[in-house]
Amino acid sequence: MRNYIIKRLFLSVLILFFVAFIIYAIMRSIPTSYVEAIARERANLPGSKSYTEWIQQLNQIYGLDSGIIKGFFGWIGTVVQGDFGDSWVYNVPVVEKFRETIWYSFALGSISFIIQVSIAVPLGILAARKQYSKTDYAVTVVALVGISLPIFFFATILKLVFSINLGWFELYGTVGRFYEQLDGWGKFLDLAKHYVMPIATIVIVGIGGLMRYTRTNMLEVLNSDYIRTARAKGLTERRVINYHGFRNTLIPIVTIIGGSIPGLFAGALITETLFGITGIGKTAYDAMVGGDIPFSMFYLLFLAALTLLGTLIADILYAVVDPRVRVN
Amino acid sequence: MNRKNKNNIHMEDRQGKPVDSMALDDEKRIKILSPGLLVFKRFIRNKLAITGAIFILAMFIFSYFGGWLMPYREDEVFTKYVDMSKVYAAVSENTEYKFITTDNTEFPMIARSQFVLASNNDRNLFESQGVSYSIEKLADELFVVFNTREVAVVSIILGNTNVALSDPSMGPSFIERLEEAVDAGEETFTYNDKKYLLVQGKKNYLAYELEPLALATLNRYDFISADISVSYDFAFAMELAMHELMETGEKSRLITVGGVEYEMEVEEEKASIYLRNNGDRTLYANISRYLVESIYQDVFISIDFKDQVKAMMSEGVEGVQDFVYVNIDGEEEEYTIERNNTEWVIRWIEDTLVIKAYDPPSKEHIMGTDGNGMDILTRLMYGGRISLMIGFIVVVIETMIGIILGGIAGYFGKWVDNLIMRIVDTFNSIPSLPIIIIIGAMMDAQRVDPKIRMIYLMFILAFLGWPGIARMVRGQILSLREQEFMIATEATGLSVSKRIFKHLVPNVIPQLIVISTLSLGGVILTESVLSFLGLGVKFPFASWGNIINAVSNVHVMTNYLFVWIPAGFCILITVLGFNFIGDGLRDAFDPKMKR
Amino acid sequence: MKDEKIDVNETKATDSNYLSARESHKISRENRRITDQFEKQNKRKNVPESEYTTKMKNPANVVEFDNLHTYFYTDVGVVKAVDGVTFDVPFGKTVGIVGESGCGKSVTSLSLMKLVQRPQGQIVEGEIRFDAGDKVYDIAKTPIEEMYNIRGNMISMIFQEPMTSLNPVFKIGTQIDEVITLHSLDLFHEEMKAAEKSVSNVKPSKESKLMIKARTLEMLDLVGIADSEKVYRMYPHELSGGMRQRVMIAMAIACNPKLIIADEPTTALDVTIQAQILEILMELKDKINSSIMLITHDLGVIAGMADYVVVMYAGRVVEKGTVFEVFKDPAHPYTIGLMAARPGINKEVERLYSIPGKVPNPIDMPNYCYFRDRCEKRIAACDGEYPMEIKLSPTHSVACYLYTEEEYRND
Amino acid sequence: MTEKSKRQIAAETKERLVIEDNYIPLVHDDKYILEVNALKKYFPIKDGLLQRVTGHIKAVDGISFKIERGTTMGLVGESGCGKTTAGRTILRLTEKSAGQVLFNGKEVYDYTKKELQAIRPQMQIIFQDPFSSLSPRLPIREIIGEAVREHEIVPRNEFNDYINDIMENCGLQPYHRDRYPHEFSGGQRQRICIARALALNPDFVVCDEPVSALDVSVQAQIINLLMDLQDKFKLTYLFISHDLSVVEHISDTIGVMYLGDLVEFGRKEDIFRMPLHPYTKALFSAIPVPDPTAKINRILIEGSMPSPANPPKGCKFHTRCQSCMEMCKTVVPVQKEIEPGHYVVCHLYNDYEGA
Repeated sequence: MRNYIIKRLFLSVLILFFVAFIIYAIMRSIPTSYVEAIARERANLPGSKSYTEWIQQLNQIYGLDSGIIKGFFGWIGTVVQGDFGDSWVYNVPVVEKFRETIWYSFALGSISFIIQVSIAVPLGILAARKQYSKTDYAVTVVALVGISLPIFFFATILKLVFSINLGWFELYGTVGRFYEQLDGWGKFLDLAKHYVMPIATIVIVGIGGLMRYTRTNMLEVLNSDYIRTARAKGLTERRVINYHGFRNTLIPIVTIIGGSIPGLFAGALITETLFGITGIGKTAYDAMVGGDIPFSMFYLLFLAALTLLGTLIADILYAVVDPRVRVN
Repeated sequence: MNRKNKNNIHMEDRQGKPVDSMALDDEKRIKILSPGLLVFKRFIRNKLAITGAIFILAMFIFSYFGGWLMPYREDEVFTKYVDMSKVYAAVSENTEYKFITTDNTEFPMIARSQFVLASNNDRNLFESQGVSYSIEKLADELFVVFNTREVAVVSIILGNTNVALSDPSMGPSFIERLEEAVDAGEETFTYNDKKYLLVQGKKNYLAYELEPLALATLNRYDFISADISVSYDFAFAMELAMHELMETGEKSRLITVGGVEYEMEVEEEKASIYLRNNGDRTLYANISRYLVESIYQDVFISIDFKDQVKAMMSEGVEGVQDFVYVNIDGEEEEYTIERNNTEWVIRWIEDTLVIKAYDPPSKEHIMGTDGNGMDILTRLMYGGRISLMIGFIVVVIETMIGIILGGIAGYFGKWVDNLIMRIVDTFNSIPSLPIIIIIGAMMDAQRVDPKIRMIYLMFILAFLGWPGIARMVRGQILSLREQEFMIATEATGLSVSKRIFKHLVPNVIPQLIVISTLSLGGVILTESVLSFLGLGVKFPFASWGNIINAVSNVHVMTNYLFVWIPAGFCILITVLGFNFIGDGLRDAFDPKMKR
Repeated sequence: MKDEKIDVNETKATDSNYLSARESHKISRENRRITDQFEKQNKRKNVPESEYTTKMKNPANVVEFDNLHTYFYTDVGVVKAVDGVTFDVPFGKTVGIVGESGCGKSVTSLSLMKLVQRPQGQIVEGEIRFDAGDKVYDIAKTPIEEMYNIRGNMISMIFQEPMTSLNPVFKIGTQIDEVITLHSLDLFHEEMKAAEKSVSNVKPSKESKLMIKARTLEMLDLVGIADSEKVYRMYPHELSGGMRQRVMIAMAIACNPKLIIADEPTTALDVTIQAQILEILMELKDKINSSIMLITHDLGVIAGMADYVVVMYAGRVVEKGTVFEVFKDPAHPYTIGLMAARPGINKEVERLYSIPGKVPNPIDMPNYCYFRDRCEKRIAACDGEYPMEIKLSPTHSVACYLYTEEEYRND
Repeated sequence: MTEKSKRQIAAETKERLVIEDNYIPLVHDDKYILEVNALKKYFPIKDGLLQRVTGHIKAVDGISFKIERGTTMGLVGESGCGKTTAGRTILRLTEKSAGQVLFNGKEVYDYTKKELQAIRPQMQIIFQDPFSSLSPRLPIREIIGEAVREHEIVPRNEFNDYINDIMENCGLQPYHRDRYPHEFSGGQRQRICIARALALNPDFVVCDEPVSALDVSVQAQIINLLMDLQDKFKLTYLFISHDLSVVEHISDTIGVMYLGDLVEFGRKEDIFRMPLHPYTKALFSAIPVPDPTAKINRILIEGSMPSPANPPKGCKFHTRCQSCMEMCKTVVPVQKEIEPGHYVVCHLYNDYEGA
């Protein structure tokens, strides 16, 4: 097991290295005229560094003046030391901006995730139990509609109905203007007013996949021989499903849930942007659209690392949860 | 009852077959489902799959045939005439001097303001930009401005008059006239039809030659036609005449300017000038303190209209007042006049040509128009074409890459497999959406042509989407390779290409169809997100995503639902359709699924 | 290549034996109508006891199958998997059911457990009487709720695939404990009886847990697992196929069932392991004094194990009798053929006897002897209706026109 | 763990990883179509960071036998004993690890890929699982005929007749040609497999458990078919099965395999008359006899087969052997010819030579 984890870690680092190279190469292939134009634009903003300083910073950190291979190793060298340069859009070190924003995203992501799991898994199991019944169809349709919903469209409808027409929730932002002056309950209400719709969006759009996954797995389990054995033992249908079936379905589900935990840090790029929540997603979006090379590169690398970490966790969890794999 | 009958028939049908002639164990006795029908039947029985198929078919017909049938072009901008209450003219009481210059002269703006200062301070000389000017007051609020040139200095030393000429060309007769004027204490004098000004200094007099430059008056001249402009001589004569008439209380007078005879009639503060011709008189111009100006440069407001307005104003306008003007052709035109502080605003209802922005659904535009005045239905159709096309092209490209790389990995195994799978892992961990956003933003800044942009978009999407397919193909081939029929193909000595194309590929295809169908939906969704963000398909091309983009304006989001709701449903239905079909196909192809 | 393609078309046109879409649609509509009716019947709640209790015909039997019909409503038609099966399982005896795959022997046993795949599979007609001691159930009419008490407790089952029949995520001990907790808790704790209603939620006390474990270990010892304490803590995948089958047997006998159904218990095992398993079954049968319904296609296994033999063919019983009667004087041509077809050690034959043709597909079977078309002893009478069951002796009967009742009555 | 022991273990592992390939080369005798000499097939077990080979699954661990033309050799053994692997290695469907396989006197592993493809039709295989052995998306005519076309066994204009002929020989109806595999029962699928192999006009066929998945009556049909075809086309079979009674019926010579070893090999009559190896004896006694009156004394062998990745030292059977001796646990027995053509690998017969 330890060997396996070490091996996987090693492999992940290797892949991350190549991903980093590809990201670096993509960034390097951005036309220099573009870089210069953005740098000039940024330099004109009040309180910013000068144009030459920006370009110098880029040259220094990203080795724009050297060959692509050499530049890459130079960059990796600085990255390993935790230096990602200063953000062009935000005018602060990239890592600092990241620290500021990441918790908003994590809060948003984890709350939605918990809600998602606690809805999707029971519904998926219910659908599998009553295969081809009306319940099953309903669950399937809800799941597929969730998968198929354009996130921006759904968010807009939510905004229109609940924010503009009903006035229950706020359109944008994380906290209200008078947040600091509110008491505890008021603060909570204020937060809720801002967070309910983004969370609802993420939950609805994301719930389908897990629901289908649960259903498919449960169906597979229910068709297996040991379920027939459990029935032959005289167990009630409820126990057959909730105990024997569920425990087996849990293996892939725990695996996939564990694998998506790093993703909670990735930030919901579109949702955050749509609802004006200053998490890492929106921050990165603004940075990317604004041509902020240092921040974009950091974000890309961050996401790649999260993905790799996710698969790693999933694989390890699989080995931990499934007794059949545990031994080897 | 009826039903039962049918059943009976059905039973007879099956039993009526020559069963007896066949042995019990003859397979021909039992009809079975053909392999194609088996899959088809499973698919058909899945209500969701059928719904999905209908959705997709409808969207295809809508996008492709709809686009042909629609009379409008994708980027056709629609306009319309709207009766708009528009400001037609503004009326104000003139409080600023109007300068009527003599021919071929110029009275600079800066000098004009200097004039105002000088006139207020009762100075008759001022300077601007090194040029000297002098003012002669003809009457209250009526001045003549001269170009002034120093011609002589007259110094009186011990009673002796000494003249120093700046211009030697002036003869001795001028000096004589000058001395005469000095002696007489005249401020101005005339010599040789030219006016001269004498200004007394401390010890001497300065003589200036005056050249008339402009007439400064508060009166406004409204002529009968737009072609006529006021000339200095005309204005000079008229102003003097008007002044005199008002002083004397006379009603009218004949004036001749430049050989043309005019008659002036004065009434209160305004005057009408008629052109006299052999005893007939026709209105030529009006003079008044009011300024009636159209806000359109090319519109000339007739003198009658102005008269009518002035008349109304002298009666006093309160609130919004309607009035009717009968024009030369005898048509009635409706106007409203409204006082606005020191101004009066005249509005009229105008048939204006405007872009049909956010036109609600109507007969011509069943779903209304968008902010650019384009027909939303047409845009939706063309947008559908583009979304579907992008979806298909991307999926075809990524499937091809996926098949080739996944196939190679699965078939050859060993280090090739290892290498390709690591590449797949690498590509899998590259965050695709951010990369596309970055490239989109960059293309924005570089102003890449929308068409080329679209091609780039497709390639990027495909390039980032293939790993999933490659992984599936590889897994499938790995498991197929273990099957005994693949070993059999090797044992029978079939060539590698036959083994791959006749045995492996057909068995991968069902899975491939499923995954491609599902990823079609995914690609369309991604494209719409990008277009929504303004980073995908760009104007003038329509895409469902960029149609919804209008909601970034909250006003549009709240008030013009017909602009963005249909596009949203188009995306939803299409993607849902593909997902339903994919899901149905997966069940249909899966031999384990019981139905 | 070209001329081949033309050939393809020719043959395809003439020899298609496929259902048309319309026929297929008709069948599935009809199926849905019928299965919906059955399902409605099945889903009824609070069925009065009188409806599903009955009386045994012969008190010496533990199970009596009486004209059982179990059909499957499939896409190509109604498969009459079990089509009028009648036989008895006496107390303390082993009844072997032989037949080739698809003859309905497994479906018969699944019908007894009410584990037939629903909604396609339905018990359409007939009775399955089961003597539970205090009352006699008609399984065909017994609601599922009542079945929970019968399954695993009074009738238990051993399946063919030991590799997949045990739940991979639970330890062996847990899985055997579960069935004991479920059914025999009262053996250890009288007061627990009160909580029996919500069986699935009963949390046994510590002492009873220990007792349950002791019982499990005892069962594991009983099936010849040497290191029972260790196996108790193992997961199924850590055991070999033979060991797993022993575990299955331990689980099956844990509640002292009246009947054990062994559905091809050794088919997936090697000969040497098969010998071990059969040995255990033989020993246990005497020890726990329950009946065994042994389903197999291997005549050798039957000969070694069973007291009575039931030979099934195409969903019907063609011959039944004691093991000696059937093996010594096989009456039905099918039984005879089956025995001759099997190569045996030291059985010197140049050529194996092979029954011509193949097992028919049990859809739309005509009403004549199902074996007629493969039978080498066919006589004119065979063209008539499906033959009646003829009693050759009080225990031996056969469904074949070659024999007549009178002939044997005179004997 | 100390440094030294680590090194020791490494050295041991290294030693273990070496696949010995020492055998006395065979002299070809033309009466044999197939000669197998010390054939080994090890599957590597990979582990660790760099996927280094840390051990081997010794599926086939040095087996030697010869098959005469036109005869059938039966190869019996329990599942996992390596008999299937042996069959596939002989046909070079997987690469051997060591040893010799002479087919018609030529080393099979000396052929180039191209040559191999060309001689493939001469040696065919029939598989156990009738469901996975037919390409599910091809009609029967293609399954049987594609290789015939590939190797140009018959002229193009006789192709259809040829296929019909083969199908008829294998008991298939002409109208089956256009059907797909899923429409057939197991027995018919097996007929199709046989037809596929036979269509290439082979000399030698490996029958890898061709009847194990079939019902008794169908089994008999297939066995009869195989025997008829053997007579008709002068075929040589290597008949792999776990079912001794079937093997006994069809074979001329029999080899008994246990855990990768051929423990006993000889003419059928000899083996059945006098089984020598304790495993063979146990195997014989385990077969259920369809006679309720017969009371046989079963020799039950305890436990199950050890893992081929880590087989017991000495005689591999010693863990389950009833007549296990001390030396069995350490010394690897060698093959002995007890009577002409009857070989056994067992320490019980160490003294037999003298007798």
